[in-house]
Amino acid sequence: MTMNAALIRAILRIIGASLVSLVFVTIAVFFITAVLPGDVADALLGQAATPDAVAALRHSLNLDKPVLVRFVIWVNGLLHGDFGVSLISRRPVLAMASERLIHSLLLAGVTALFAVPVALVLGTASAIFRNTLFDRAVSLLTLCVVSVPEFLVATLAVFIFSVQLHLLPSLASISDIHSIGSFLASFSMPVTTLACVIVGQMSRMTRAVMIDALGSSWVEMAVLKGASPAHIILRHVIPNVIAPLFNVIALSLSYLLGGVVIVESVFHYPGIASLMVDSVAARDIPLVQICALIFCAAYLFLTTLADIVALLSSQRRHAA
Amino acid sequence: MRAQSGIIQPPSLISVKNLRLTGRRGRGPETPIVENVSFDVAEKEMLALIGESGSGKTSIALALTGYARRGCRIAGGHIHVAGYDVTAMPPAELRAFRGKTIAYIAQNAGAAFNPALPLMDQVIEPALLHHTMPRRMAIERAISLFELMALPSPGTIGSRYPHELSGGQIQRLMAATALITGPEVVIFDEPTTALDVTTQIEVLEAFRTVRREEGFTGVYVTHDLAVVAQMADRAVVLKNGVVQEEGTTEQILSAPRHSYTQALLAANTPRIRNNVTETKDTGKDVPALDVRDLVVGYGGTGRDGRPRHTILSDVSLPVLPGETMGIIGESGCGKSTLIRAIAGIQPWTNGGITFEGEPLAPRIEARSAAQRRHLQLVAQNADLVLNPAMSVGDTLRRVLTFNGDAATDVEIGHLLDMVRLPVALADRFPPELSGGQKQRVNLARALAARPRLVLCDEITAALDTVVAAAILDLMMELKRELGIAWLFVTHDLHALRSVCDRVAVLYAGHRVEFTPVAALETPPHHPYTRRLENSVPEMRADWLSDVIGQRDQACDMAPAMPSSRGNGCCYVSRCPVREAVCEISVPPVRRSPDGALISCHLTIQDLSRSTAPGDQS
Amino acid sequence: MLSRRDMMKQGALLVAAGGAVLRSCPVRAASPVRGGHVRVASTTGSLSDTLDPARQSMVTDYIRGAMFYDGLVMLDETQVPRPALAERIDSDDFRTWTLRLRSGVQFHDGATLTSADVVYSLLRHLDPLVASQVRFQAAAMRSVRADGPLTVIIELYEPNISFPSVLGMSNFAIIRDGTKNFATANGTGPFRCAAFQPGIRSLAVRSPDFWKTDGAWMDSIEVISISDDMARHNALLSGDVDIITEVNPRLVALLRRRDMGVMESPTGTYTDFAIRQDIGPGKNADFIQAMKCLFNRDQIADSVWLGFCRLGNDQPLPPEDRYYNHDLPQTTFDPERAKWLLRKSGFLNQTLPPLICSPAANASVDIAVLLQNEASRIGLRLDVRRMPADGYWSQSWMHFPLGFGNINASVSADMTFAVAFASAAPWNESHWRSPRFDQLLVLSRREADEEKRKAIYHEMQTLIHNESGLCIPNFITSLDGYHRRIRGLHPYQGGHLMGNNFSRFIWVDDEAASRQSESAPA
Amino acid sequence: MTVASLTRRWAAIPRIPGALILFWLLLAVIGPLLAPFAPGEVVSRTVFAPISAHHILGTDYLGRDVLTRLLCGTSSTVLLCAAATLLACTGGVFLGMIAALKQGVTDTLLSRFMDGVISIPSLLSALVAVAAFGSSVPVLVLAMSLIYMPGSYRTSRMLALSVARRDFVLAARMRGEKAGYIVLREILPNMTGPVMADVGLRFIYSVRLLSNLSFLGVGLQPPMTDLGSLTRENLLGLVYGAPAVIAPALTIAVLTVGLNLALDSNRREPG
Repeated sequence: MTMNAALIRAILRIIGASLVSLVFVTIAVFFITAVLPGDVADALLGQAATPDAVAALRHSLNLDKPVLVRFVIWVNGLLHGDFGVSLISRRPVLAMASERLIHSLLLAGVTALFAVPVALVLGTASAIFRNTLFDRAVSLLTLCVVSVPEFLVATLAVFIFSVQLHLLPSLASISDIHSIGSFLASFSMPVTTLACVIVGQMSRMTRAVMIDALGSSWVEMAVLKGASPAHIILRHVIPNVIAPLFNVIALSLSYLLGGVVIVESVFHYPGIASLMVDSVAARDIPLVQICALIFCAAYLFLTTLADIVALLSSQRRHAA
Repeated sequence: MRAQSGIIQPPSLISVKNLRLTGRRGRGPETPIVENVSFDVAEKEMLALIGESGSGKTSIALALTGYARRGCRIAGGHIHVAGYDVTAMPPAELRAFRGKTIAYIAQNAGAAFNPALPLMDQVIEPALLHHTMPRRMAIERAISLFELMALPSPGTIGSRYPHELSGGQIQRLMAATALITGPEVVIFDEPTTALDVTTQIEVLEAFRTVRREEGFTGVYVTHDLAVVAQMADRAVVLKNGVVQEEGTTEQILSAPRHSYTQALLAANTPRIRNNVTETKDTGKDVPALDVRDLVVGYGGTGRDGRPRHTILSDVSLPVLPGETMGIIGESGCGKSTLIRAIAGIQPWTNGGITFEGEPLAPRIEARSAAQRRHLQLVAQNADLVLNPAMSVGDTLRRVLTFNGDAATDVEIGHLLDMVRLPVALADRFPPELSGGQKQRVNLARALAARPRLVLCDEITAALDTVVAAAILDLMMELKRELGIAWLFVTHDLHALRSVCDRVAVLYAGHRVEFTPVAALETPPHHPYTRRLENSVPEMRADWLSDVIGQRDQACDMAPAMPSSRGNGCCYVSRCPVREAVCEISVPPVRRSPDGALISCHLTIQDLSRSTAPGDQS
Repeated sequence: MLSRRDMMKQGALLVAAGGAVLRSCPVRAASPVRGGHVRVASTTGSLSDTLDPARQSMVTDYIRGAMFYDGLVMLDETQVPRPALAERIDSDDFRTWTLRLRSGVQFHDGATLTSADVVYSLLRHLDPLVASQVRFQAAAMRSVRADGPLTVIIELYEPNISFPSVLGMSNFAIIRDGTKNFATANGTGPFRCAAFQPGIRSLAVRSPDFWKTDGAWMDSIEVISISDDMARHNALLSGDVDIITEVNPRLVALLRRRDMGVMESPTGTYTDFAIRQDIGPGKNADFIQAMKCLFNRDQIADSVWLGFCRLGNDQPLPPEDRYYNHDLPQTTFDPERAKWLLRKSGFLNQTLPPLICSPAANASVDIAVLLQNEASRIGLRLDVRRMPADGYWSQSWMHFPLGFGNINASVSADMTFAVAFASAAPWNESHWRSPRFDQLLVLSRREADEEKRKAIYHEMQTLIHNESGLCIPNFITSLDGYHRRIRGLHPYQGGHLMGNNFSRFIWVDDEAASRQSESAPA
Repeated sequence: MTVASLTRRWAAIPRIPGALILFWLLLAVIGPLLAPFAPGEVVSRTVFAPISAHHILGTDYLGRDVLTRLLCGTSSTVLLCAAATLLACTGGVFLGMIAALKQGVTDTLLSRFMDGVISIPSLLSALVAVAAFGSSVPVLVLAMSLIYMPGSYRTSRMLALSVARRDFVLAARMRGEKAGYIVLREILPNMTGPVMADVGLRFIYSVRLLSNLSFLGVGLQPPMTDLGSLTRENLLGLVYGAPAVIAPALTIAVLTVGLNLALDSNRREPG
């Protein structure tokens, strides 16, 4: 009873801490965007940005108010669940961002479904056969894949599979997807490219975690019980390394949302990362803010989740 | 007995011929761990593999299952177990063999159980892996094994997790795991080394019971000759991977032929190192350290100003200058907490500590430089205490410079000399040292601060008997040379006896007895002290049976829990001589003629009497 | 890999061949075929994409606008205005213009085009909140009023004989009276908007009510934008799109090798180097001359454009323009003269302001680096400062003493001069002030005689060439890539893809494509 | 400090990583001096030229000498990324150790702050840093190190926490050692292995970030360049198999992979 209460308190503390971070980020993002040179009036008018035109537009968009006043207005809106409307399209930014977020989540989800098992298997295999030729080869390969810029990987992949072999479509436009087959075809290259970026780190960290676990006496004990390697990994090791692995996966997933601008642009995939880049370029501040907030919230959500998983699994293992 | 004749040798179930095991570190050269070891074990026989760390005994035990640890391999020889040629089996066959034909009980069961899975799943796992019986039957058999080994609440204990059980319980669960498939061979790898003596008895008895019931062939790996005496029929003595001597247990223990065996025996024999200086706590001397009514707890303080959960209850402990004070008790009794409180890394709620007349602040940061310097802690595990990235010389040098002393190479040489280490060691790093060497460096580091009182927390617990004996010798030499006082915490009564002037016995956070070491030899004593005494294994084969015979089984089952608030004697649940009053009121402190202070409701006379039957040695 | 010379030779041959095909094919495909779907990938696309004609400033927007909207006039391949929604445009004094609208034209929502729509469409550019790209041009109109349902009278402040060209700017496209919401497009154009997702895609389907019976052959056109160069080309090569804009000169050889069409459209678009004449070293005429001499125009043509450009002569009219002054001596690369001028003016050893450039101004970073390198050879140290693309036009362009700009092909010579060179011009990059030039501009606008106006324009070019701080090393040839099944494309001076109006002219000839794939090597 | 301990310290520096790092640093410093041409000079009328005697690695998209560009790009990549990585990791490791040692409020505040920073997309932070302070090499290095500091902080805090729990740190605290000594002499030396691996990975990321920054127009000013930008600006050469794109990509791979393998080999677990 008391232990459960303590556990709930600890979880609440973790959640509270990440909420503090979120508040900090919210404030920071607002002022960061305020520091950006130029505003949406400049961006809208482009080469036609004569001073009087800019001033008139700026006034009509409330951009000529002092930063602090705008901040108060913005926070007030947030507190009422109003994230504002895009200065360019006049559509509510929440709707615009959530549209793209769904696409991003889809891509991230599919990538995770593919990359996480691959990374876990590679990392685990490297840990089991550590310091062998296999381990070294995996290490070399994953490092290479991480270090080659992803635009090169993506472009090369498109050139080979779409242009030369005509096997896969060169674009991953959501609108073209009508069947499982076209879904797989459209997604295979972006997903592979993204997987290249995250598998390296995930498998390296998995390897480290696994080596720790495999060196434990309970694994030796399982061997001496006559358990097969597969049984040992699945039944004994995985439940124990779930917390650190989850942490690794959480960090990679948060990258999959925000760090995929290049893949989105090469494959013409309408994700939220490119929306953010667009909105920065257009100085559509409400949109920038909600994108940044989504990234921050996603990151904090994932790491908080990882922290809670770690807490729960350590609770089970070492009573308070 | 059987093997000694050598003429009508019964068919051996285990046969090891010219076994050679090798290992390598990293990419280093392959070095032999075990050379040319041969032995046989007859059916239903229990063979002891005796040796200290590095003797290769565990490697041999593992090799019997066809397993070699990472970096090691079976490089030569033959192993036949129950008709299987272990060295020639492919992996799949080995898997079918392990856990079914041969089972293994590891030294540290706490670590050998998967922390993330409930225990029952792990206990019956071999049965399910080898399909020897369906799950339901396996659970039934497990429960009956639990009952056989006298585990508390056998029906439900399986649903708990490893961390929820005590060391003794979990070791018995490990035995149940090994026996679940009814294997022909069971290997015991130092199964009781990590346990308190009082617990060890229960576990050893449990092992004997199951062996009687199940009738397996066994290999018992240990360094403890007294345990060998209880458990094994025959013994093989190993040193550095080579067999030194082989014979029946009786012969090995009573008439060892090999000099190494003799040395081992000598180290196992209790010996007084301390020429006890008759110190009398007259109350006139200023004690070097004076702990008064110390209360340590957690969970916030209640209305009475005491913590909700106490670890230490009103413990008082005066240490005179130059004396060696011993603290003994089983794990969880609060002895380490006491040391940590004195060292300034464990805050307390009530009571106080003075050091050389000056009060000690609870937090180390608040203490004066002189106090920090003159009060030194030597912790149990030298592996953890020495910075692996700092050379021995630098470690010592830092202490010297920090205290403003000359940190010359000569001074460092002197310190190393003091702990009987060669000066050349100054350039080495801790991972390159042996356990004994590390503990000596650890001591030297404490000495470098020129302390007046050294707190020693189980400093010999992790060491081999011979090495531990040498460390104790060193302690006493230093005591004579430097005149410093020691506070020596241990669970080893032998060690305690051999070095201490006075002894405090802790039980569940209470000081139940405080006595000059000389008084330990004769009654009266607190029932718990007596129990501790009786639990120290002796090198006669029938010792275990005797002790168990005297035990009041009902009292043994209650675990030693940290005392919660409330009245009554802390020991009441396990006390064989308890009376009604023990339940309801705090026992008074009685003074024996020998000067022992005993917290017990029984009178000195009663205590002296009740001691008689158990005290046979 | 491929020398520029080879590329050009090959390109020229293929263009000839392609042209031959186009001309010889009429036997089979003389009459365009109706139906089919094409996908077009343009370069820029972001959430700033808009269906509001007033705000259009990016190629993707122009392409879309041209599908959904009509202008009052439409510019042909040589930028001559031709009737569109306005059947007739008349003026006696070039100040008051009477527009006779085509009757029976329907908007996509079913409403009929009236003069009120035109008045609304034109006057809204003057409202700063509309954020119109052509507010400067619109400001020339004193009044716009309806005279009956199909007549509109536009009165200008000053006479301007080139005014009809202004109405040909796609920003002046006609929308329905009172339109404020541009979530979708309601125009009179050949296609109606079936889907519009800013930054992602738009889908146009043929409007059954289109007023013109020939043209607009396609059933539907999807427009996406792929800003990544390689990805856009790959999409064409893999067949995922049929047409792409802005083929990178370096990939022309690849496209042609793989039997894709590359259409070369000579345009008046240029990337320029502007030396401000009101501050910094540009106050010194010798310095300006020296910098003009430092441009190795041939090298820039070769290295940056791979020959897909025409030589610039520091005045804004391209050689193919009918008013181009051929008598103007060509500024040539002359480092010795530059050095001499710089030494004379004392700038050789001075720390000069940095060259401001940006990916926003096409190829300006590359040109800046080449200029920097030539300068270093004569001992002149120039720093290059590359600015971020976003915000460049408002924050950097024209703000620094030395900077790069990029001006798109204009609808007329008059517009070019008025927008970028007159003293009050909004895009007067070098902050050049010439009373004579301003005077000539006014004169030219009243001059009905074509020959006399040509003479005036020649003098204006001479003035710019000699006095302005603007260096125009090259005019850029627009390159568009297309699959061979696409027919009906030919170059316009207005820019790529037939001045963005390709959607009205192209048709699909799948037979041609299959013929080619049969004959093409595997 | 004795001669013996000095030589021991010298011997303790791992050979392979040491040599490798020295090699790249040397190349970074003298590489540009070895370049046959000026980095901005157009040397050939052929773009994306293949390997030839005149241009060992061919020419780039403008007809410039790839070898020259590569030497310059390697130089700035190595120096800038090394500086940024070192700064990020020094700051991150140091703060991580402080947080682990002090715990309590210090730890909470630092961790919350770092979590906040790490969750702001790096692109945005970089744009703002450059917008606010202008694009210069010091600003770039600072911005990059700020972006990677939280990650390093997170890793090293975890490592330091496990080291700080060990008894020798307790011993030092009991002796009364100052936080600085404990952090530098007791904790740091016991986490060098994992920290080095972390440094290696972060170096890879910083190489990538630098090229992304250049792409956004806030990176190095021309004619300076970095390996990532070289790869990107010559990407079109890929279809012609031009060394202009292959050479810088390979250099990145060799540089980062080699460094990481070397740093890894340093901490191969025994047995």
